[in-house]
Amino acid sequence: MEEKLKIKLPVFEGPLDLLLHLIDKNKVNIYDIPIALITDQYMAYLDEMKKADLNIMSEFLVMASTLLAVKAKMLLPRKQVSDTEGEEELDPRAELVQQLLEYKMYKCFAEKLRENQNMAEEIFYKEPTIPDAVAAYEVPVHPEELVKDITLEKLNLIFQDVLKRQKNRLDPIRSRFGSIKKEEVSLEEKTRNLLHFAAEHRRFSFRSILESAKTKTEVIVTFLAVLELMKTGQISAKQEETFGEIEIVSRVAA
Amino acid sequence: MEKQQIKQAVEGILFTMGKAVEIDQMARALEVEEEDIISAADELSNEYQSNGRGIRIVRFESSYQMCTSKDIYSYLIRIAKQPKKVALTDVLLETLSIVAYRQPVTKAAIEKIRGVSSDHAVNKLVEYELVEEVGRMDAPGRPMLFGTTEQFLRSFGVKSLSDLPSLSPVQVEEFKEEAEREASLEVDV
Amino acid sequence: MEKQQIKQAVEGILFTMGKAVEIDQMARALEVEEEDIISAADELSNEYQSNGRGIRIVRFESSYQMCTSKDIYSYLIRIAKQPKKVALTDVLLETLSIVAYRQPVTKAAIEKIRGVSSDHAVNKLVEYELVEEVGRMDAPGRPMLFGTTEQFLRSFGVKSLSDLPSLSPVQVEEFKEEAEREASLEVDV
Repeated sequence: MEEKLKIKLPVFEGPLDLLLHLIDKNKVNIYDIPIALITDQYMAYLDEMKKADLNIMSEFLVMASTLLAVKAKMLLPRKQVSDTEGEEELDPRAELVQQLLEYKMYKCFAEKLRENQNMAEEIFYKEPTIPDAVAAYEVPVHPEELVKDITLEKLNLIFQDVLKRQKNRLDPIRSRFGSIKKEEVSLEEKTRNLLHFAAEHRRFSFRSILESAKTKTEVIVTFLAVLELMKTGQISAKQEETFGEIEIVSRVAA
Repeated sequence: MEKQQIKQAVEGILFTMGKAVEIDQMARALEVEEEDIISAADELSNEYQSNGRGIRIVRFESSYQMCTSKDIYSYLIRIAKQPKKVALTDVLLETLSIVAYRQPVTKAAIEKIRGVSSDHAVNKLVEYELVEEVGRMDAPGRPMLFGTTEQFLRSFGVKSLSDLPSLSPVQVEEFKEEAEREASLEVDV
Repeated sequence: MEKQQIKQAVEGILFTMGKAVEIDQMARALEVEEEDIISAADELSNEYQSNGRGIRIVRFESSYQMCTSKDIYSYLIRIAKQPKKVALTDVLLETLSIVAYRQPVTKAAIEKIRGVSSDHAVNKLVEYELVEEVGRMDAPGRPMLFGTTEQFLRSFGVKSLSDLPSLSPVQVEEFKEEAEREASLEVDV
């Protein structure tokens, strides 16, 4: 008996598919769905499915509530036509039947398409094979065609626009700096090196440490490093006479 | 340009390109009228057919394409690889038939007919190049409209959309009756 | 297998494959002798040739290939190489306007005005024959100077550069100042 639980449920593409299956199975007319019976069977299937796959349940549940609503309407005593003057009362199932029929029609078309597909499969097509001479050809561009609807007036407007944008873009002060280059020598690095040098040599001339500098920038950075270390009191500098040799004295221990 | 020349050019073009080539594109390239192209291509197509050739020329909507004759399928299959044969599941086929017969159609409309979300199915069909976006509906949210592609026509051996049974009210009515009959008569599924 | 059938199959195979197909490969697929393939393919080839068809069958060593007739190359080009819709992009137009109003001008100067590299744009305009090299600037690196071409005048339907709409006096003044400032900076560029 336990094995029965393992029976694989038939797969339905959706609630309508399942409904059609039930209608077929019960051999009933689509226009005269025994709604109570079908609803019960539908719910029974849902119950089985609940154990199988919860992911696809939601859409089936929407249909279940529709079925229950229709079922409820069918159970209610029919309104008498007398008070609604000849207006024919709609069968509560009508909308559902309409939907089922439309769905069934597309399922029918789908089958036809499948047959078509099987037949069409026996035809082969070909990938493009462009001859080299054709592939190598470059289509010439005609300047007249390029310019076409562009007038000199338009070109003038474009130029004015370009100038306006340039003005907005340029910061009047910074733009005068010319080019900005990456520092060749960083002050931090130079200061560190100088400190290291000063720790090893107690006294040395300012000139001697400039001699190793390769560029003007490096000379300036070295000078800045000296000033920096003087400020922090790690070195001191003295000059005996104007334009004389500048001697640097280290105050850091080796 | 003489007819014979047009035929020659159309034949060479269809062979080289492999894919379907638009009639107006050929007309522009050859500097002739579209009718000249159609007449030449149809003549070629008939010659191929009546001479029992291994290749054929078929027309799709507004284009022509060269392909092989069905007769030689059994030989071809031993040499040529059939390009990715997409096995369409029932879901995809169902969705495709709705797009084919109702196009242009929104995902929401497909969903309403199938009763289930069809997002995944439509996306898959677009991926398989059987369905494509064809515009947007002039409605709130401007939802995307979908239609079938030329690849669809090829894959299903349909020359044009008018080859599909049309959905005139009369036919819908007929179908309803048929459905009714089927539902009441069908003995087994 | 009859000759007509072999011809049909060979034709379909050569079409589908597009490339050269070995004779022995076809013989195996059709389960016939290689001579049968050769005889069928040669016959097809002759028919194509004598009927002035747009496609041809050629033989290489041990294979056959279907290809287009050379006669129709000019049409093929017009189909395969759809002239792209050429239009001057905003970038090109901008660059062109700068060259037109500030010629002779260097790429560096254009770049300074536009704020972005204009190398590609200038090259494209040279390719389109709207702009050309007109000399070199007497400055470090002797940069190339660019100006508009006669083709430029022709394309815009004007006789000379003096036909260019002039800038307002205020703009000219601003423009001069900027040019001066730039000239002084250009040294270290």
